[in-house]
Amino acid sequence: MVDPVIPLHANLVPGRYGADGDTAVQIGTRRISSLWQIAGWSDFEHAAQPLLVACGLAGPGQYDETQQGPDVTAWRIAPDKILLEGPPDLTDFASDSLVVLDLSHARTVITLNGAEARTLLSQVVSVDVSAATLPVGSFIQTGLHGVGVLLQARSQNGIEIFVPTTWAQTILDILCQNAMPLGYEIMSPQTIHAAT
Amino acid sequence: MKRLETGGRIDREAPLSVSFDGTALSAFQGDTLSAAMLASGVTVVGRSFKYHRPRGVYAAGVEEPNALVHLRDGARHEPNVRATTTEVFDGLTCTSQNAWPNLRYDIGAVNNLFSRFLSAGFYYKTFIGPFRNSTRFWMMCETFIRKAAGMGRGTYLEDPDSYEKRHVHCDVLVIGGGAAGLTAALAAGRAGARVILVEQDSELGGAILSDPVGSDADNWRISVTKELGGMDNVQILTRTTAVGAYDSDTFVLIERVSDHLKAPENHQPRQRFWQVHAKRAVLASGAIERPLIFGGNDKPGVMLAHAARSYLNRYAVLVGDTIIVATNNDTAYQAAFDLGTAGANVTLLDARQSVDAALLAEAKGAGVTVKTGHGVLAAHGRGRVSAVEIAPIDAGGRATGPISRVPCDTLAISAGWTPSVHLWTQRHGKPGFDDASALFLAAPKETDALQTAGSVNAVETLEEVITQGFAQGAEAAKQAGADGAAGICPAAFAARDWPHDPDVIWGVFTRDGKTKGKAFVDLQHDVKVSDIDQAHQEGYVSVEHLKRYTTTGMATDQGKLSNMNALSRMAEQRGLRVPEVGTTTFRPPFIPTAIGALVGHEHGQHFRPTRLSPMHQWHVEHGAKLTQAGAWMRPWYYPQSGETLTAAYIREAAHAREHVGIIDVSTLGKIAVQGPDAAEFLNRIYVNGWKTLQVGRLRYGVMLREDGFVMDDGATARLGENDYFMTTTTANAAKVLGFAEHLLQTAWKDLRVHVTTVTDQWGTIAVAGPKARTLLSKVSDADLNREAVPNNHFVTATIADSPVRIHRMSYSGELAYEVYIPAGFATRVWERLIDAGTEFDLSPYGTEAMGALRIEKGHVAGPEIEGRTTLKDLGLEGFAASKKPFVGSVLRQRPVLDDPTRPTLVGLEIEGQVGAKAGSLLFPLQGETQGHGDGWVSSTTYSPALGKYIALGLLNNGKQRLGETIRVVNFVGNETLQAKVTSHHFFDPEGERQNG
Amino acid sequence: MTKYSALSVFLEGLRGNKSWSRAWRDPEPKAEYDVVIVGGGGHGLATAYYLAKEHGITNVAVVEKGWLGGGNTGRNTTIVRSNYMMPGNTLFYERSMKLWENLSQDLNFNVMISQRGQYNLCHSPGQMDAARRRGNVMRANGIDAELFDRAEVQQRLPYLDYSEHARFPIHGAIYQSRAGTARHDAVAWGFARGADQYGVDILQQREVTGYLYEGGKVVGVQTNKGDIKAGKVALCVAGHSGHLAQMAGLRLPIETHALQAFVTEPYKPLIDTVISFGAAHFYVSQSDKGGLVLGGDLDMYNSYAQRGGLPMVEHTLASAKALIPSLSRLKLLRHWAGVMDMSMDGSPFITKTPVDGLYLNGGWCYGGFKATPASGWCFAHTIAKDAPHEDNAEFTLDRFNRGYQIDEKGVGPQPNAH
Amino acid sequence: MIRIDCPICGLRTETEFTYGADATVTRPAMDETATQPWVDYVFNRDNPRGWHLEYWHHVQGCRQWLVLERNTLTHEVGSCRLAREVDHEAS
Repeated sequence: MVDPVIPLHANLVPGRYGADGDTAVQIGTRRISSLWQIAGWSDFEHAAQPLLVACGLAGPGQYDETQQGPDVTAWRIAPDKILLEGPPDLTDFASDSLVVLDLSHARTVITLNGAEARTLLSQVVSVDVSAATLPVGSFIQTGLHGVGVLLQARSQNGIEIFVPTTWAQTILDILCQNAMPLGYEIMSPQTIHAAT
Repeated sequence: MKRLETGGRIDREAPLSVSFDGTALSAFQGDTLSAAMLASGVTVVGRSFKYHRPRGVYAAGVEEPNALVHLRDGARHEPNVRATTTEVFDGLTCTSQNAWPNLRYDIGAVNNLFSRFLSAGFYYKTFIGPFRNSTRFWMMCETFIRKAAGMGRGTYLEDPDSYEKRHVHCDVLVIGGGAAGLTAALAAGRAGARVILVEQDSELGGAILSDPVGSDADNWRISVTKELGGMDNVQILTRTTAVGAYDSDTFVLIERVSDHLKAPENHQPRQRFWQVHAKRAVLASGAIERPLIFGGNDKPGVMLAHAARSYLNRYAVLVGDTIIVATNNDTAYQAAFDLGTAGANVTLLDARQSVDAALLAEAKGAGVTVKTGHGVLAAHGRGRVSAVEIAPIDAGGRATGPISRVPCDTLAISAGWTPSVHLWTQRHGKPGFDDASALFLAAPKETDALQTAGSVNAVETLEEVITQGFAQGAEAAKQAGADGAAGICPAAFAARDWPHDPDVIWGVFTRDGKTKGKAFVDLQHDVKVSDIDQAHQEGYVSVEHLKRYTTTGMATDQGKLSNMNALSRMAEQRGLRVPEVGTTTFRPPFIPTAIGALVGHEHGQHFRPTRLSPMHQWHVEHGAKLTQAGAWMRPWYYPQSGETLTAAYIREAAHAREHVGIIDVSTLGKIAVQGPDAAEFLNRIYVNGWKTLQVGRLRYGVMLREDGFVMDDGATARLGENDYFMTTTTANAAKVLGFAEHLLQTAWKDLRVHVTTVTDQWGTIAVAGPKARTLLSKVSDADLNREAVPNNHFVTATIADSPVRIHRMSYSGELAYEVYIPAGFATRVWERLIDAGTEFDLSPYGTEAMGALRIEKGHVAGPEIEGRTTLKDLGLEGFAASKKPFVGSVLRQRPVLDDPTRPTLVGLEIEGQVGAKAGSLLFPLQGETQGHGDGWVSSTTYSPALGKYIALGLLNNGKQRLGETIRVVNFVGNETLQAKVTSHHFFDPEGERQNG
Repeated sequence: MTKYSALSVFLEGLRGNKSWSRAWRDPEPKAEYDVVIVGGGGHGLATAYYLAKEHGITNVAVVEKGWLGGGNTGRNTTIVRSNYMMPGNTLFYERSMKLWENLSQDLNFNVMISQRGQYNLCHSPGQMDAARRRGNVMRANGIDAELFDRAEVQQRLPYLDYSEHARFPIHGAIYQSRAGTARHDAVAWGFARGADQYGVDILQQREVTGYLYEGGKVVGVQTNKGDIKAGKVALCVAGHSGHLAQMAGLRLPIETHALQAFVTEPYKPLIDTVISFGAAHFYVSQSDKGGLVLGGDLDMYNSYAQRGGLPMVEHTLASAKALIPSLSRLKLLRHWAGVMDMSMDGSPFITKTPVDGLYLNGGWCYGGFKATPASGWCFAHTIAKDAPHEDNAEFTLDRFNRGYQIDEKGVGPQPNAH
Repeated sequence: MIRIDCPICGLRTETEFTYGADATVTRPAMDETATQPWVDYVFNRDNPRGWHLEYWHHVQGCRQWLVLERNTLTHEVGSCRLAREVDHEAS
């Protein structure tokens, strides 16, 4: 298998932009190894359990809390839907009670890091992204520039934004525009790969 | 008018270069523009709206009606800027407005001479003109009226500055940084709440900033501000105005980040829009002083008493030497005392017959002469007030005794205070009326999340302002869940009380109840007391009628000064009390707000988000001309050097028919339909049947709206037992998904089906042309022979190391395939096809050529599925199953939808060498071309395959008219063509090519 | 009653404007009228005026719960035009336009019809085609329309965004030169004064709370200040049609939504026409006072609150700046909302109802102001003759049963999308 | 800015949702063949002035259709439930 092309690579020109002073936020991207959605119906939790266990997860999880397994990260995105990053092909788990869907190419991750990462985010989303409401290890699905995205707090100053791939460029552009008064750096994709 | 040697909050070490109409002003850091004007002896600062009367600075805050100027120049030029809230900066230039040729000699002032003919509503009664059925006369007059109207001059230059939005969430929002707001924030902050304190001035303090530096009040302000500044949980926003209170817990604040500078620096925005969601809010917005009404009350040199005090104590500007203070209440005494102490010769006229003896004694001490039971009947002076007529008055404000003329250069007036309840009424509607104070006040319920504190409640003493602010702040914090201790409220300082007196006068009149000379209720709009009287006389008695007929309260200050006085006059005329007259509604924004600030970054290319195919970069790099398709940008055509759109699409379309072409169709909506009941779901949502579709096959389907009109079409493939892959048109993808989710979650809860968008997961390339199979066979490992993959089948394969799915289906009518590729591999596969295609003469094509190909083939698209067409109209009724119900199956049979004479889809072969234009109307060969015609042209193209211009159209009773020659009329293009009606299947009607 | 003219203004001015008479009376209600019109907005007053003028029916009362012209008549963006494409609409709106063109003279009240023209901008080839179809229908019905390409639009409206940054580039526009604006309040006042002169009683501050029946037929109204008998009861209460119909047991194909309007501070002339954006629901004109009047989209959810939601404020102003970048530094003075009868196909009702004696004029969506004269004219005809005029023949309630949806936008039965 | 307490996602601004209109109407059964019930469902509305039950779709969140109690006169919001958990006959 070859490496997929992240649509932002051509336009992520590494460098320092915007206001002088400390670099308030670093903007970059990272690869998604795999992304699957599993969904079911009224017996979803029961039907999903074997798959979740196989992924090293305890259960379906909460609507606002990222579940971290050894290799798999999971987000409960709806009562009967879970999004999983990192699992192998899940096709064999499909049944009349559980459907699985490969979305590995359907999302692109934009990363924000730095002291003002949350400030930048507050300029583009209406939800409360302060550390009290979006603590490390939590996630939120919300709208960003009219596009539905999933945000997760990886650290106090580190946020990941899962953007539907065809919207990724427009979201990146609006983030950069908003970051001008803060001063920001575009990270080279290589650097990011090395770091993750 | 002069600048004092000492005092004030200005920095005398920092003189600034500031000019007004080309004349340099004396200005220091800390001045407002109006302070600099007054300090420099500028008497006339602008001209009024209607009569172009000269006007001077009237106030010291947001309520200013007169001192509006053009600020800055070039692309940063801004009209109607209030000098009273503009902080000066080095290099500030401003000019006067609404005056021509200049402020001193304004031609428009001729209106003043004719004012008796320009009274309220005069324009409704004249300019009607002599011509019946014509608006020409009025429009000629209107041209002149429009030029005379308006205030400042705008520019057509693009704003070079940026604006930013932020969304914040807090426990307690405190609006107003005066005494009540400071203690509210303090209490809430100490309790541990997340607090935002917003103040429109550059500093906290509110009215305290108009107290002398070093006074008890000032020291109190400094100490409270310092404690607040030390709290991490309290965010203080100065130069920030709360302009709107919207639904739920939402407030809008506008922060003027860079307006106090010549231009924004270091990439900072000019202004910042804060969308605040506050669990509780405390409105501590204070009150605005109200003017007294009398003849000539608009003359330069007349100003609000508190403004005069503010200019003195904050900016060290003494506004006059001989000052008359005219009031009906206690609060103006402090202004009189301070002005007297500063060296002015001050006489105070108090409309009340008796005044507290202690106050009189204090006045004596300050050297202020007080005349009780007296008022100003009229102000006189050319350019500036030079004398006033004063008279003893009764409790109704009518002159009762001899009139005397007293010289003066300044008249400082006060008729009491009007609480700024604007934000409360924005959210909750009309205010209540408080009989004790005779004022409109907020009427919060116990449960309201928007509380009020301080002068906005017409609180009478400073002690109470402070304790109320503190208590409301503590309560707000508690209600928001902060349980810390607020501690003890800071002790109050000495200040003048605001005792309520519901019987105060609002104006001074002659013995028979008239004003002496022009007495203005609304200064900017030149609405006089006599205009209100006239409107009443003509029957415009409701508050809304009167406002609209006279335009009172509709100027840039939105009635902040004029409303109460206008209501008082109306109440008198109608013999009612003010609350029975009612009040108009305050609307957002609290102050005029730059459009740019409300927009933020969402303009230009960011007006809407843009959606891009995973192969977008390739198209850009290879010179494609792009076009909009909803949110998407798509390749429209790929011009070769110097090629026009027309030449390019004809070449591209012809090429596909002869050789092979590829087009990026990633924009197609793609929806995974999964679950054991997926086939049943498809059976219900599509008009055709799905129970028999086998894995490995795909099928074209049509869906209707609930009302039976066609909504969308597309192919759906069965990938597995419980797995279907639906495609929709580009335009309808989101609509179809939302509709499907709605049905599944509300009406069809019993169906075990999930629908998920996979548009972003898959890039899609259509490969069309006689050599399509050869090309795909070369690049993939799939067996694509006719037998292995007949039409409407698909296979999985690998191209350029990428897994793909190859659907055999044709939109162009050619032998064609759609290749579905995981998005991250799409460009790689596209490039592989381009490379491998060289030997087959492959060429990419854009949406215009795609349109030509589908029209030749007679496929319907957006122009035909336009929301008003039925299955029958589009020749698709054959798809509808007769034995099963589906969405729209009942309502599509309503009589009008089922009428056999409706326009139906036909082909049109255009005669001659000019194409028809889509949107042309169809008419029979003979007869008038009137009415709605026999139908219309929906899509047109030149057909390279047929060598002629063709079109699709919807023609009344079209199926019965094949072979008829009709007229195609494009009225707006002055063009009439003839066309032969044909089947819409122009090209390869038997489908030999696509099935080959 | 003083006849209005330049002379009367001059003479009254000389007398100090002391003897202007009332524009309309404030009468005591009679016990019974031939027709009681519920709703004293533009449509109700126009109906009363034309009942008297065209049909000689003068024993008419207009019952208004607040003050005449206080609803949508006084809250709209004042645009008049007749660029409708669908059969059933086209000629109706053109009748309105023709009535507008003579309205000031007819009423002896300057309603300030300013035929400043209106541009509907197009931002794609498909929109140009749709505009051409609309323009051709207009022309074939004797209504003026012109189609301009990008260069022509740029020459006429040089201040729009023609830069490469424009998210939705301008491809052209369809233009109606006879379209324009009118002074909204004056329309209500002019019709009120005109109706009053014919003897119509305008009863303000009187709210209808129910109907009087005789054998299933409506024979009057109950109000908060007493009953009034009537031969016929006619509803002209757009925004509240659902509410008043419900009192008579009718469910209507209507949802009530809030539509926002905006005005800037007054400026010297900047925009001398009416411009509608094609990439979002937004339009702009400049009033005689100099304020830019901006109109936007619905707030999307049912609302009877006469105030607007923040998202549509932001959305509308974003459209303003996207279309005319130089508006950025100009200032919004005030924004408000009106409540609209949003019908299921975007078109109105002027019709008898299933309830005998009850007539309905409503469902105006946000096209009500421009329709005011023709709405009154046709409704008067319908009431007087007990049958519709051919211009309002399709504005019936049963058209949804028949399938005759008059859907100018082609969006289907989704009121907030029209 | 109306704020809606999504049972899955928590308190959110209205911009994350699309409006789905009247939630009191019941879609006729698929096998209903009479026209009037469909006309009533598709076109006719109660349109109350005051409290109303409405569908809202959390399109930028969990994509659940919700049934929200909302006052059309004041824009106050009341309960908010998943549409799939609302028993239609009971509501």
